[in-house]
Amino acid sequence: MTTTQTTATPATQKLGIATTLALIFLLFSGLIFSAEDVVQGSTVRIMYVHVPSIWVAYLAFALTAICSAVYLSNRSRSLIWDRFAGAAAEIGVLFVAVSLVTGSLWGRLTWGTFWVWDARLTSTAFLFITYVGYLAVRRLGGTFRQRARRSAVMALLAVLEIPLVHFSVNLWRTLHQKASIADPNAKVKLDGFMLFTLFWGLISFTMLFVWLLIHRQRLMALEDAVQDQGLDLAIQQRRTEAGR
Amino acid sequence: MDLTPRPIADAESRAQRQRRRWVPIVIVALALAAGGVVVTQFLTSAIDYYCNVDEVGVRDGCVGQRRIRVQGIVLENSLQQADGVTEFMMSFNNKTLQVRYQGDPGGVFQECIPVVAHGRVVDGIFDSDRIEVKHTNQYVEKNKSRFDEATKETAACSQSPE
Amino acid sequence: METVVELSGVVAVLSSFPALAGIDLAVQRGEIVLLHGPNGAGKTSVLRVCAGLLPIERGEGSVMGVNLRTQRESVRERVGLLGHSNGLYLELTVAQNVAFWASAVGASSQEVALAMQQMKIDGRLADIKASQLSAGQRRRCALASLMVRRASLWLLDEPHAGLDTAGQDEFDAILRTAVNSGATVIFASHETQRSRSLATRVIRVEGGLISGGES
Amino acid sequence: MTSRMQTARRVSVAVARKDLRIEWNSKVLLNQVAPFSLVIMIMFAFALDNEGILQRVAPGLLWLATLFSMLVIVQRSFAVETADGALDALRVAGTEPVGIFIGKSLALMVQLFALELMLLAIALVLYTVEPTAMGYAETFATMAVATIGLGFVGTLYGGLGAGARGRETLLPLLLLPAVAPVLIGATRATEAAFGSGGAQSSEGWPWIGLLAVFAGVFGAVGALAFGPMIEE
Repeated sequence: MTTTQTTATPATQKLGIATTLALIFLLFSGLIFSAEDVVQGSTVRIMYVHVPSIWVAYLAFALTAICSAVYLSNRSRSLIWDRFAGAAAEIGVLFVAVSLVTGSLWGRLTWGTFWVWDARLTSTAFLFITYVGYLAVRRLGGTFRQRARRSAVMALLAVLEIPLVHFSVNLWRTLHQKASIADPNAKVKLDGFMLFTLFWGLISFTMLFVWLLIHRQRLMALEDAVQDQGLDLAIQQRRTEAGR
Repeated sequence: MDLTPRPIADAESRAQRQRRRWVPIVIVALALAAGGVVVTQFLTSAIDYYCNVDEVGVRDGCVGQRRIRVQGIVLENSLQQADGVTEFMMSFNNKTLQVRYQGDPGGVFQECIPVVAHGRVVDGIFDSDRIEVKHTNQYVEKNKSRFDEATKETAACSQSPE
Repeated sequence: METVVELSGVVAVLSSFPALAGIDLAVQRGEIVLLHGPNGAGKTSVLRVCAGLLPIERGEGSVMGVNLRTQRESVRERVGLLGHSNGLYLELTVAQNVAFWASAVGASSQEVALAMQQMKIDGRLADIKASQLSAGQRRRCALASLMVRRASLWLLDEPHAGLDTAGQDEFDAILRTAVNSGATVIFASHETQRSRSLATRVIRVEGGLISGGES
Repeated sequence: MTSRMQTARRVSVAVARKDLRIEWNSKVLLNQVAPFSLVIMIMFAFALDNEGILQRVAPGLLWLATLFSMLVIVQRSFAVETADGALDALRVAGTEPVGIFIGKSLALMVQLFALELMLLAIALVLYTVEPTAMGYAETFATMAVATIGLGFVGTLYGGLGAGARGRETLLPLLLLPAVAPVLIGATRATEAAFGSGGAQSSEGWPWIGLLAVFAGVFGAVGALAFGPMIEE
């Protein structure tokens, strides 16, 4: 059976191709087509990866929390929600890391330092270690249900950090600049093609996230299914001990 | 010894069980709200990364002999660099402060740009040992501004700080 | 007759190993049921499922009318479990251990004194740390802690292990008293000679299933 | 309803007394944890002994040493429960999980507070910190409120990892991110109390408020979640 050898379906294959094309276009748009910034020069191009990365991380962690809440409130306690939560959190941690690395490279070139302990950077670092802890909880062992219950509680607590991180630049004075486009009462502070490239980055990274998420979830489902099929087999074997 | 099964406390009604579940949730919600108030109302001066130039010696946490971080815009034509010492005037909200810095500031340090300087006020001069450039959230294409290079020179310093 | 334990087709899993492979069991009030069978047959798991400790993976089960699938936590205050391990705090003295378990379930100090007296761990032994006791003395301490619970359903895993003959006799007498006062007992054991005479029903467990019974 | 709450209260008192009695009998805090934290404090002094750095960072070191020692205490607090299957026995005793949570938290808080007092004394001597009377009041307030929060978090996460394989290595990974807010808040508040780096004592109280919020959140979350967390 081909379906057992891959986690792809025609739909996700199409999504994968579309994501690849979108990312290739982002590469050209970000590195060649878009202009340098008056102050930053070429450094501004880091933004096209930095901002979409943290956006994907927010999206992933929010999804983790939503799936966890559904898992806890749903009487059937379907494990598919737990798998989506776990898959999203893994991807989210990866993208926070990407955002932190690209951000500190940009900081070195623009601010003159890799890292400062202002409210935005501190809270982002905090977000990162919290979700590393979340992934550690998922690896504690025990049954699937134990894993799901423990991690769901933690996900619901951890997601509260996202507004803290995002609005830290508005609540306090930070070295990190405020949002340039997500600020409701300010006009967009990016020139035309830069804005387009940034939007393109957001779209293509979101596609990448969805594609990764579906595959990771299916992989986890397969792992669980292997264990479940193993259970049927194991029950049969166990019964033969009794001579039946 | 009497080993009669111990009577069990009456099982709770469904409503009581529901209510007991809600109590901690309400406490969490209240505590979080209180946390929001503490963090946004009382801790701002502690969490803020810098003082503005006009607040030096005025605002809580920006006074005294302690180390502070000051933000302001590097005044046009005030930048002097000699023997590894950088001196410039930093201004914010019509107040200016003279800054003396050992070494070459990194990043995109230049005139007409907001910076954050770490150090102490000594005899009215800000003695700094670290300077970070505070980039604004404005991004301007270079190619486009090349057409009006002349206006940029005068306009850049007037760009509104955050 | 009042059914105390009812398991039908119960599968219970110990980290992906099916310790119970679809077991059926019904126990009436007042019975003393002996579970026996080879090592790893699933005897301990039956006891842990009945105590509401081990969740049910498949099948249905109830203890004293409480559904083990949906509210196994509420079963626990009615059962007393004595496992392989004694559940003692090794740094506490005998008296402190029994007193703690008594206060956890709301037993009186009078009951503590009686239980310790019956298990012969009062007097000199009472102020010795559990870590310094012999295996048999620890078992006595655990049994005393169990007695003060005054459970409706007693679940015992190898209760006689480590006890001397006198201790085994004393404990059997205690179990009979409890059953006469309205309790039910399920216990797992290898020592079939003594156990068979104590039990009112003998059930053989093998491969996570009931493989034979006699009454 | 009331009988449930009475049960929970009775269990919490019993569990707290039991844990403290175990400590009294075994003296692990006195013989192992206290020397451990003393060594940490001295090592900090060796590493950072120059031109008043030590004085400036004393509050942070104080709280770091507290957190490291806390890992040991929490580990130990649940090791006694799992050594002879006592945690299973507690669960099956039908005791309200809330009672176990509060009882173990209380015992942890008492031990932590005793340890913090000792660490404060060491900091006063080794790091030449000299708080004012107001500073002392602020320091004790910080310790009290931070300890409540640490007790709740430590018990919740200790219970989470109690049955797990390799919990000795996992516990720090779980617990340290969770107590990061306490480290930040308590350090800032203590800096204000000590006047480290020119901080004013009035700057500390909002941080103590934040610590109180943290304690409230984790107390409520623990009451709600501790039972499910220690379940199979």
